Amino acid sequence: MTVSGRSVEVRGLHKNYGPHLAVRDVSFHLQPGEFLTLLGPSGSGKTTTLMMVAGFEAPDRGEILVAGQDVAGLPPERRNFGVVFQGYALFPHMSVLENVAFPLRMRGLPGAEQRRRAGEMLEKVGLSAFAGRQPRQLSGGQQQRVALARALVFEPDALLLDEPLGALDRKLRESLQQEIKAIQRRVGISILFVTHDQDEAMGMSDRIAVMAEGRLVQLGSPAEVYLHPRTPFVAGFLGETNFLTGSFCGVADGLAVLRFADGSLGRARLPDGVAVPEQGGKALLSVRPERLRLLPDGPVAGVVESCTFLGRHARYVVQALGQSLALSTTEWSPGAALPAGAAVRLGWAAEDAQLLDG
Amino acid sequence: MTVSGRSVEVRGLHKNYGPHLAVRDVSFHLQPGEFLTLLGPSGSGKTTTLMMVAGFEAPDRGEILVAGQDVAGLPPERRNFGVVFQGYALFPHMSVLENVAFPLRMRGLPGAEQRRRAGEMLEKVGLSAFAGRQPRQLSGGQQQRVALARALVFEPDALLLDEPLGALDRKLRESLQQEIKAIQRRVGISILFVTHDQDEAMGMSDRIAVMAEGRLVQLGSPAEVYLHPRTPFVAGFLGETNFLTGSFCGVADGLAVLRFADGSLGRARLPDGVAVPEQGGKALLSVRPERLRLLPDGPVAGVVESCTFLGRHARYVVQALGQSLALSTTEWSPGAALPAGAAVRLGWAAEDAQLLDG
Amino acid sequence: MAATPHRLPLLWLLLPAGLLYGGLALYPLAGMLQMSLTEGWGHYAEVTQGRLLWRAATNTVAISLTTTAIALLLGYVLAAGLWRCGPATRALLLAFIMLPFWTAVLVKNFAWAALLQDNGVVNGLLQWAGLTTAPVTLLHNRLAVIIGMVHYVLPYAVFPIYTAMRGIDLRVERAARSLGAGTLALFWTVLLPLTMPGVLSAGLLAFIVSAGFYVTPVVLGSPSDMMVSNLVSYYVHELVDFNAAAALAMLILAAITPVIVLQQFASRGQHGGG
Amino acid sequence: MAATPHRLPLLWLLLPAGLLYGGLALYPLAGMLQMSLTEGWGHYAEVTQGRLLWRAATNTVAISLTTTAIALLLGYVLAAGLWRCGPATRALLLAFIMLPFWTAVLVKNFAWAALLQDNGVVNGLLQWAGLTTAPVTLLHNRLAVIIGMVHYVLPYAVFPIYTAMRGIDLRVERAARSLGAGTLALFWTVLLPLTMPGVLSAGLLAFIVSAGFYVTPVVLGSPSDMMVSNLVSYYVHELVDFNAAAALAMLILAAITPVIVLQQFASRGQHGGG
Repeated sequence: MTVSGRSVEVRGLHKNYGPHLAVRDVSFHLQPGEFLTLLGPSGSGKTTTLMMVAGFEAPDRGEILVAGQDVAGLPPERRNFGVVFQGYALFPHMSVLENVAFPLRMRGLPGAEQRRRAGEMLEKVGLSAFAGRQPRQLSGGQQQRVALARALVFEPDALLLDEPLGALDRKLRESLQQEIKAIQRRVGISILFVTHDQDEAMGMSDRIAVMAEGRLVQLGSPAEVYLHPRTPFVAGFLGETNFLTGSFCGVADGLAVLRFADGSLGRARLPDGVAVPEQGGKALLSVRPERLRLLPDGPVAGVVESCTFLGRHARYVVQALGQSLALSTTEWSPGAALPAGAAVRLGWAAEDAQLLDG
Repeated sequence: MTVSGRSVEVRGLHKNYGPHLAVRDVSFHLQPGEFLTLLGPSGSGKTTTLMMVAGFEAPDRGEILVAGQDVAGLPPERRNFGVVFQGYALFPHMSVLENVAFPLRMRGLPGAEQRRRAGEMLEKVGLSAFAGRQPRQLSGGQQQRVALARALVFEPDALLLDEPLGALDRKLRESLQQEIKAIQRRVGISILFVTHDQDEAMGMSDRIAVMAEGRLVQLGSPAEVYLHPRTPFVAGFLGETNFLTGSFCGVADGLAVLRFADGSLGRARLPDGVAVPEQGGKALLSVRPERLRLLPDGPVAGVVESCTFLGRHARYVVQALGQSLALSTTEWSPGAALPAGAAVRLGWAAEDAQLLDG
Repeated sequence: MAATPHRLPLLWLLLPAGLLYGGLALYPLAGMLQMSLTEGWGHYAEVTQGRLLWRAATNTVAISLTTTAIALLLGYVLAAGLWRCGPATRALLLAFIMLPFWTAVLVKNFAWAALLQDNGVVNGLLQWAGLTTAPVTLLHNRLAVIIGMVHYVLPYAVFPIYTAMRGIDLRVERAARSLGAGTLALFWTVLLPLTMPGVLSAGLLAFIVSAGFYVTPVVLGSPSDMMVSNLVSYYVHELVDFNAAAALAMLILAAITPVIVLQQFASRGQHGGG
Repeated sequence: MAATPHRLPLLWLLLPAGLLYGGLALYPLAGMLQMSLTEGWGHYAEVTQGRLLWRAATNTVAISLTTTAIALLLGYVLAAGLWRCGPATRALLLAFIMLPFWTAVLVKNFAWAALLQDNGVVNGLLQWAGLTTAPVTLLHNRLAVIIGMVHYVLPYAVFPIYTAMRGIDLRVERAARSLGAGTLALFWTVLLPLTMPGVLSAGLLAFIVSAGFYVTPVVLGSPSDMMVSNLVSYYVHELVDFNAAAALAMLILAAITPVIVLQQFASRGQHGGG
């Protein structure tokens, strides 16, 4: 079966809870077959946005268009989305087959047809042998596949996934992430995914919409939002980073030039959409630990505070520019680690530092 | 205050639960002032071991020596360990000061002395201003500091920490890890720490004891257990790795030489304690994804299956040697990613591959 | 050293009190058993040969079943209301439901008796409304007994059902909606099946409470509505036959025990199934 | 569109049933209030001027307080037993504790009466043991009332305390031990303070149930042990004065309501404090 995913466009969505503004002016366009993730901390409005698309919350303002048709006035049972919840929300009193056949039964299909299509779908997710089991007899991964089968069997316009992997441990999470991606590749459905986990978002998504305090603050590919964050929030939420403050000296060769408190100069990229500060004004810069490098002739002098081996990389904390900077490197060996107190020089490539808004 | 940490030696600890063997022949020696972590999945016996040291479980066999004295026969209240539990287990009906003074009260100190020493300890952890609060009015991080203060105020022989960060989200976890390390550095106490999180273990420990199915399978520094695992379990539990199977050809220059199914040869390190297989026998090898490299003249041919950008590094899945290999690299840029289907060559440095037991 | 040795002291402190209470609970039972057997099975024969017991037993089952059915229906609706309403409404509803639970049984029954009597408020209302000219006999019949008993038994029916409803994951309900279930389909295919263990538990509990009922049939019913518990009182007060009363009490206990055991299992299954 | 429009249908279905039950609960109350006020405050004056009410009220408070105290002590020990024992012992203990709850009140009381009477089992045992030659009067006095009432009230005392104990984190207890607390220190400094909300809730509940008690004093007590609920029955049966009975019932309700409200808060605080 190939489900042809449809586009879902959200325009200017607003939602109040009492005096509290839960979602403010959120717009995005999920393309047919795309995997779009709403990423943000709890309380950022990402789940409320998903629930408005699904129909469980009514927006105060805004449009929800499926292939161009506004569905905002329809109750959830009249929209045509497959929703997968955290914990999977399988029906505990029905067998696996009955769970998967449920949406077909609700659509009034004949019993034989229900069983045939549900059986086919179970085969797609590799669970034919479990059709007669109860959900509680399945492992977490199998339950997820049942939930996906149930959400896909009626050929929905798109899949909406609300932190489906939220409560699981890391190993299981990673293998289920790959399974979701594999199923999407097989059936070609559009997916709107909600998570608070930046690694999950980066590993799975075509595009990421970063949300904070009810607003969509940046939308782009994983590489764009990670490498070129526009605000301190996005820079910090997508991974560890160092924030450096300096005064803005101007733009040279398309790069921003800053002067730090110790008088040294630094250069940084000016991402699209970031306002250029005024001459001499305060400017904030983000450099990720893996982009900060120990260089024999680096422009910045520092002193090693600590060095921790973390497996894939080692993490130095270096006192420099009047603050503690994190620096991660894969060039580490048990004998060659720098001791605390060692004097080092460091620097970064201009395009690896980002000037931020605010 | 400097608590002089004492040594805790565990010798041949055994514990049965009914027919199930929970802990089998576990021995280790926590040195004065050392940070030793018991790392393992749930059910590996790590918490049971800690609870036997604390006195809440009685071992069936074995000795627990504190600075040479056997304490196995004493009830928990007569041992002298500061225990910190998951969730902190503060007394909800007592103020912060009363919580910290509790062990002094149990030791019959005069009230004024109790308050003085508890107050000093609260100052050490930066919570003097919160002495009169109830535990539930504190944040998670503050509660942890109260639990640590309460466990340190009576100058215990060692601190025993049972997954103290288990239920917290990642950002808070990381900052609390650093706080525990900072407090340890300040007071110099010996710490026995239990966790199932390999990153936590690697970032905090002087040494790690990896446990599985009730046994201690490997004990060493974070770099030793990560870089030189002795069994497939240790290799897989401490981080992602690629397992390669070949037939053993012999030892050359102190390195093992293997022949893979496609006829190509590979070399690997022979860690201490790993039994050398017989000539022509099956041999298992572990190469971590960040040690597998794309080399223009690498000995192994492969085809790119997928490439995912994950921020700090990018992850390739490459079809080679008849299986899917994971390869992670920090040399990645949005334009230069290899597409699926690209033919590549790869290899590894002999000392980056480990021959494993079993 | 299989058990932890540090737990034992507290348990030893408990032992004497446990024995004392065990005695308190078992002693009357043993005493009754002994009393009922003073003449072998004689007292049992005496009690079971009279037509009174069979009439009382039939009454008990019929009245209890009717009460249970009505209480389940009303109780389900009330439980659904409790589940769905906001916290303020819930507090008010809970107060309503608990009211009869807290009011002494007797006070309530006399209130009903006063209201239902020939010159009581209900007959006044009926005549004022022109629905009847002569007073209708509302009291001392089975209808009065059942109204009084439903009123008494209702809280017992509401809470197991409410507990079952609260155990339903909101996400399961939302999943059903997103898969195309409207309000009625949602009720029949998901909500009702998931609350059935609660309904079963509530029904058995309501039946037990109804069957053990003593006060209501005496105050509101006619002599023909006598239930088995009344019969015990009858043997003691009218016949002054303690031994027969004891035999009767043992029979009641023997009859109700399996239902109680069933109820206990049902209420446990409820927690497992949530 | 502040609320979700898809929720309403089910709530509308509930409305008529809710109103019906609201009426069922409030109607007798309103009727009683009206009956009690047929002569203004006259019936209230009639009831409160007699010495009977004050005697009954004093009895009620004294007997209920004694019952509550004994039930709390026994209940605490039983709850601790339930908490600490293994699952098999727990099932057995629970059956013991629930036994009086399930046995109809009346059956139990007659059993006690039969046991405590002059030629009953207890007097037989006492004489057989040579402790007394003539039968001791055990029945129809306050001791008998209190034994019967404690037996009845105990389950109400056990469960709130047991709930409070189950709410105690095992790790809090272990923390106290690791910090140097032995068994007694653990009890006084940690376990007792943490279970106090449960004890408070249990005490209020036991008091309410005791104060609303009707049957026990009649069967086991002497006329001087009459409690307020008996008085309602006295007005109805002996004096055939429904209005005075209603006034009395309203007074009882007014007196017990604050205690019930307190108990509700206590049992809520219990969940918050766990």
